[in-house]
Amino acid sequence: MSNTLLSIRGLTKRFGGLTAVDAVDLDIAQGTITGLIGPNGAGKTTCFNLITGLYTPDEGHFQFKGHRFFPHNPADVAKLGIARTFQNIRLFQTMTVVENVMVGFHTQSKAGAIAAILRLPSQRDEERRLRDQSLKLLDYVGIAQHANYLASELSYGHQRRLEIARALAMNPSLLALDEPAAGMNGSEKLQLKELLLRIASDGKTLLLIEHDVKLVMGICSTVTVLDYGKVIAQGKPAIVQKDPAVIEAYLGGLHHAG
Amino acid sequence: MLVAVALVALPWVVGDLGNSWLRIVNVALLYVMLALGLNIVVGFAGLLDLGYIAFYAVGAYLYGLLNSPHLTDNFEWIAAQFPDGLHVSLWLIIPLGAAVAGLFGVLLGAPTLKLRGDYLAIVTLGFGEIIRLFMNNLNAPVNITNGPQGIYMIEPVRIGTIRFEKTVHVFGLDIPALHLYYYLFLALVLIIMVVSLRLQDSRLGRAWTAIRDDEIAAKAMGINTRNVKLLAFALGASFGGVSGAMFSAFQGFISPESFGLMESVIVLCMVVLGGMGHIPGVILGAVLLSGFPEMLRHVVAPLQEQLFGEVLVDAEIIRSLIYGLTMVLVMLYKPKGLWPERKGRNSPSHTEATT
Amino acid sequence: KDVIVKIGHIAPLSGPQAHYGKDNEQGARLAIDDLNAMKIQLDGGTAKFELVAEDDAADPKTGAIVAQKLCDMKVNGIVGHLNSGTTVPASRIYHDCGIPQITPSATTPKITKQGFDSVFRVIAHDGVLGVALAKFATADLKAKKFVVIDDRTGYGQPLADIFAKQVQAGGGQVLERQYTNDKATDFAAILTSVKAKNPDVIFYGGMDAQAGPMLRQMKQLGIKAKLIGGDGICTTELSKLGGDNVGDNVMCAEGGMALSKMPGGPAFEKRYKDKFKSDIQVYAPFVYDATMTMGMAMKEAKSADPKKYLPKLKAISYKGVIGTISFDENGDVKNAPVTVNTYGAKGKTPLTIIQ
Amino acid sequence: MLAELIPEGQAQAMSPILSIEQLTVHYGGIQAVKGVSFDVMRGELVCLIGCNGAGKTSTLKAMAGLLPFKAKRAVYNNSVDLNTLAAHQRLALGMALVPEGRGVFARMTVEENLDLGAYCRHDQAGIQDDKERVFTLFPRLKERRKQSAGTLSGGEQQMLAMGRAIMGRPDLLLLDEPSMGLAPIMVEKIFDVVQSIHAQGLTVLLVEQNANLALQIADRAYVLDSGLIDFHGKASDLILDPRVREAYLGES
Amino acid sequence: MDTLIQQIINGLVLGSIYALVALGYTMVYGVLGLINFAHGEVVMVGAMVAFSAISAIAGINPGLPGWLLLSLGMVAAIPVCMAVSFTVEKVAYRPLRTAPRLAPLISAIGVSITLQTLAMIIWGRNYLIFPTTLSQDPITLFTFHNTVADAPARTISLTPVQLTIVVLSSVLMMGLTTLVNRTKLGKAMRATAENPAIASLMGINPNAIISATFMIGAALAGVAGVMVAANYSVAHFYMGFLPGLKAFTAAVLGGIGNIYGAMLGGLLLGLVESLGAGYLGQLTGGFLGSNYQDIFAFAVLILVLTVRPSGLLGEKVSDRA
Ligand SMILES: Nc1ncnc2c1ncn2[C@@H]1O[C@H](COP(=O)(O)OP(=O)(O)OP(=O)(O)O)[C@@H](O)[C@H]1O
Ligand SMILES: Nc1ncnc2c1ncn2[C@@H]1O[C@H](COP(=O)(O)OP(=O)(O)OP(=O)(O)O)[C@@H](O)[C@H]1O
Ligand SMILES: CC(C)C[C@H](N)C(=O)O
Ligand SMILES: [Mg+2]
Ligand SMILES: [Mg+2]
Repeated sequence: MSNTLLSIRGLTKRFGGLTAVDAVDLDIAQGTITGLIGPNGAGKTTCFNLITGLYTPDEGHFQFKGHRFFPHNPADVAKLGIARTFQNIRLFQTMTVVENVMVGFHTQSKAGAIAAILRLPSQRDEERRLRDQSLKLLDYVGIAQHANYLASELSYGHQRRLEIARALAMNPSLLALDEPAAGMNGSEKLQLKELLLRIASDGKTLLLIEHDVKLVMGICSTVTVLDYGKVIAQGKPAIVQKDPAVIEAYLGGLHHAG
Repeated sequence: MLVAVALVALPWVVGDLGNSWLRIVNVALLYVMLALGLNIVVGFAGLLDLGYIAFYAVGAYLYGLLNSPHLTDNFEWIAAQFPDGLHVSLWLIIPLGAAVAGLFGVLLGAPTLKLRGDYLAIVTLGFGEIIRLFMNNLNAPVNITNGPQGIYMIEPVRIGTIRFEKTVHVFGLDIPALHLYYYLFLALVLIIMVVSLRLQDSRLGRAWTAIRDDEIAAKAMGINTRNVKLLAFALGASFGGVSGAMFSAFQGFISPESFGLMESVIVLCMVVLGGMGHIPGVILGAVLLSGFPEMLRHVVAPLQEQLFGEVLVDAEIIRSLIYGLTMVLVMLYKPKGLWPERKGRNSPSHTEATT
Repeated sequence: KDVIVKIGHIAPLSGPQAHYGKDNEQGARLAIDDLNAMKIQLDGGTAKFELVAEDDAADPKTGAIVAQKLCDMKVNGIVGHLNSGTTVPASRIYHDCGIPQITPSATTPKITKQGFDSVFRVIAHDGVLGVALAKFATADLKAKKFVVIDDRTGYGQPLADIFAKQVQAGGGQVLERQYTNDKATDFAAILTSVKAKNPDVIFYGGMDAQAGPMLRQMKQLGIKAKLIGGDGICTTELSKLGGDNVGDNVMCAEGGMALSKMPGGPAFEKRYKDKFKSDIQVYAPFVYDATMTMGMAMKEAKSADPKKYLPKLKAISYKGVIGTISFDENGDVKNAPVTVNTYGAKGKTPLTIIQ
Repeated sequence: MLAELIPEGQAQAMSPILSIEQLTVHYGGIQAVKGVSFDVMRGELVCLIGCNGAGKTSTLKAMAGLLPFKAKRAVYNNSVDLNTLAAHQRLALGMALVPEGRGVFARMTVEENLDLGAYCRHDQAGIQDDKERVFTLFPRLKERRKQSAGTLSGGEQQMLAMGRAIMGRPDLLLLDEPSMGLAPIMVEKIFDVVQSIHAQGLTVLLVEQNANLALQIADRAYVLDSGLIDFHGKASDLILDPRVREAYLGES
Repeated sequence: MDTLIQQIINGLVLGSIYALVALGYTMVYGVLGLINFAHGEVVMVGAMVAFSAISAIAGINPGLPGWLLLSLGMVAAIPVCMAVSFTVEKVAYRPLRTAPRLAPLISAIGVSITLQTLAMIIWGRNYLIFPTTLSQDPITLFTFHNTVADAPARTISLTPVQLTIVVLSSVLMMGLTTLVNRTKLGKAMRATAENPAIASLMGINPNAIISATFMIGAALAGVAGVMVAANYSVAHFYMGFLPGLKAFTAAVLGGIGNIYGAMLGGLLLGLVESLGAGYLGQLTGGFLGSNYQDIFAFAVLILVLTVRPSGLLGEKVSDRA
């Protein structure tokens, strides 16, 4: 496929005796929303950690925008254009909301120590620009009114939104979200869904881990299902949803019915 | 503006009370430089450094060696090169002190990058001790540091033709050297303060805070944590180096005992007690902790004499006791320091908005 | 009419060396009592001596601040500081404000070689002591094989170096140098390695607080060598600190006459004990003499004005507890006798006197 | 008024196990809960729903003793004043909290975590039985019994947290968003478990974002908004209430 | 050969003391994440109290055997140490549970200065001569035959005090491991270590557990203090500083928070110091002497930590993201 943004082959990670991720192949097409689902402990978050360089893969090949790469180091991966959020929210707690987003712009900006010390005009312009853009992003995710709160003062759901804004600040080609809807109620999920669709329509490619089947099936163009580290199904949501193996391992009766 | 006038006038006011006060102020300014430097490492980047005084030592020895007869006395080839002795200009020594100490900062920082929290503390502590021990022992086989005896007859600061010695005639004024040191130190403190403030409120400063709050998330933001941490070590160390060089000149004598572990600990206390990461707080902490015991010195014994007609309990005991208890009490009542930063809902701007 | 004469005394009264400091201070207090009892007439009245006792915590920087404070107070003379490290920077300050200073216990040779005519010392410096001890060891003891240990302080290291150098010049052999520090109590490791060398004599450059435990551990390891050292270990305390291994196997030198040999010696010891309910640590007699010497110079000058009594001080000859005190052109005590002591049933006893 | 809300069958057990009036919780100067009143009857399953930041977690934490609070009245089991009770004294009195974000002991094994759940108990045999019960409820935990809890996946940790609470044999279980981060099959499972332990007589106060599911199994529900109770009623009524449907179930 | 063995013995004696003190650091660190800077001072308090107690008892009843005196000294010292530690925790650390990480550290430094000063007031500034209770005469374990005439006897020896140190600390360490691993208290300690709030949900009283931890650590430190004083025969208000620093180093070397780590780290540090002092000269051909002993020890520490960033036995904190 020519419009494949990220392609992964044979991704494997072992923890002691446990193979958390087992020869996973995954292709993410440019401009789509790809879902990664599976029962708890299937290895989804581990996949994220592998792609973003937090864990070192035991095996696996990666291609991003047509180039081979190996995710050694999270910072390099970030520079490459892959941003993520964390399942257990990891915000910069002592920074304000807007500052959190400004950190997200780290790779987008360049002022160094000297420029900062001398307050060069270029640095001041950059700062102003970053702040403006950050506020815009906060507005985009709907928490602009809390811009000057500390990140730790936000409620759970707002913290999730902030994480998304911070990741968006990195202007990533691929945005990987680990359970963004966790802890949100139905109507909040609807708002999130709109947000995600908007992000996608603004040209970002999304990789989404989410347990809310309605949400996943509603917005993803392809879905990969993991179980015990292995891919058990892959394809269009409508088809995956009917896969007996997926129902058995993941969906259970309730969602099957609804 | 008022502050500026006050700062300029200070030595003349204080000097009238006695030069010891001015000396205390000068020493306090040296500590402010140190504390601001450590604040970058501990306060901004959250790296607990218990060996910070090593950079102070490096700066001090650099100045001491380059401005005293020690090297020419011990190394003939140096004496041959510099028949009039070594006299390195202030304009050279300050950047040099900053640079060399900064280099040491990077050397020290490099192996600690992988370490977290308190492991970092002990490794830096170890490095600090190693530096001190080297200075204490490098008098043989070649006498580089003169070992425990330290370096004598270090020349005072010289700017152009002005030597900071006794009383100096400048602009038709008789200015005591202590006053000149005050202005020099004050200028350096102001520079360091401005540099700190600007760094804090910059891309780099945010990267430091990000690392302090959550290193993994910081990495995921594309921050090269290794470089950014090393930069913190280097910048923090360079302030320490400048302070050390000034100490050396001011004191005229340095020996390894001035650079022990407790000194690192005290500077850390200044940073935390004042309000870690908050520059005005850190300055307050440094001024208080360095000035406080000296203030007690002027107060405890006379007060006892006034109250009881005699000194009942040795002044120095009361002094240590108060010093120790103060640290505990300040932390108990102000766990974030005396003057912490206020951000978020509790920030001044927010409280203003609500009232 | 009373004329107040202020004598500054500075020593570490807090921190690990506080016990030496307090000992010194008490020595000075005795002298002040005696001077007051003498009702010296000067400056048109009866001198009332007052001791301004300060703590420098053995820290050079604090030492300088305290020195400045005493300058501001315009004290009439200084007895101190205790440590070489604090004495050096402080001496510059006293010199600048024209206050004569006598150190009772700072023994680094350099102190009196800074070219300050107001600095004096009543104790033999390390050069004198080290040389005398080396002579004694090679000539009197006929020892051949030496191990030299020092505590890496500004006191122990130069003393040990001078001793080692002199011993080698005298045909002795230094088998090994070993090192410890001034807070250590465990010497098993270095002594085990010393034991393997089987020396005749172990020289220790350091203080009694280390030499005592060291002696006990020598016995535990079955080391039969003699231990010799300088004034730092030459104390009555040593026999207690070192337990039953302190006997004629220990020899130590102190500048001046042995206390017990001096007319006023035993009486001084008794008075000290009675007044302060504690044993003399090390330098109290020296401090006593330093203070008395200063008082005598004032008496001769009939003035406590430094400018007036300084010449008298330079030319003084005063019979003190430790011997007759007069100063050479550097300010060092003139042909100070060195007494080598050993320990017997009655504690410290003089063995020989080296002129 | 309460009586009519409570299902017939439980009317006889109509003594409140938890009774709260005018609860307020502060974080520094910020008031997160602004005067909330509610009751939980013995044997009931009461559900607390509300938006992000409504104060649900703060309320539960206050109940469990993890946050200081003020209340006109805060009584547990008719007689125990919650104001005077330290957090660690509550489990022994039968009150257990499964906190938001699970709070498992990451450096301990699964089994040790379960043992700690039974810290207050002394009946070895009973503890062993309950452990088996937990393992039957969550076979995944049995598989991972020697693994340290920190390396469990999110869902596995949730199971562990629930299991650990069950080990304390509480009378009142406070559950803070137990379905968060769980796979659908797991959510189903957890709700089954909640329902079944409730059926066995355990009183449950459930905080849930998944209002749909929660209201299906709850007897009554309170709707919290910005630190205040908006309204409350029988779960079966609320699930049909248009206000709830729009605001919390995501239907417009 | 004799020298090597003797150096190893020296190292073990020193290491046993470090280990005892390091345990207190590690346990407190384990539950609170706090470097209890004042822990060294507890060692000093132990020595000082034993000094007073033994002097007093020996004054009243001079005939008592040494081992009994020493035991009585410990009986007096341990409760005082525990009380001091308990009070310090309650007053100076507990209110700072939720404070920023460094606040309790600064408070601890303040406590350390305060305790030293108090000791200086109570026991004076001078070195105190600790009464000889157990014999310090060496027991010769082994004599080597001399190859050279008139050379001194080549022996390996150990004094009863040293033997007691090694035996006592081994016993205490075994007791402690059992306590932490086998008892409910131990499990509660580990739970509190991880998350006091959650632990309280289990019915564990975190404050009680933390107090208990401090007191156990203090008891060990007290024993160490008494034994240090008995071994070196001196006590001084400043004597806690060095063992405190060394023990902290040892705790980190072994992996702070891990009690086996503290024991291993303590013993290892003792050995490194002893062998460093003894052999650094030989190893470097006389270039570096025992003055580089501490540099050597710190270098070993740094090296270990570069290879194993969480110390020898410290668990790798897994960064789950
Ligand atoms: N650092 C680690 N060490 C050991 N085991 C680990 C580690 N990280 C993850 N695991 C194990 O790998 C498996 C996969 O975990 P992972 O977090 O990827 O699951 P997940 O699919 O994200 O689940 P969930 O939906 O519950 O978040 C789990 O069984 C987990 O226990
Ligand atoms: N530690 C804290 N410091 C300051 N404010 C806090 C803190 N924790 C929560 N808050 C604030 O208290 C309010 C209530 O938060 P709480 O966590 O109780 O909400 P919640 O109903 O549980 O929300 P969610 O569904 O997102 O978990 C929010 O406005 C939140 O920002
Ligand atoms: C107390 C002693 C260590 C002082 C020493 N004689 C010195 O010159 O410093
Ligand atoms: Mg996951
Ligand atoms: Mg919540």
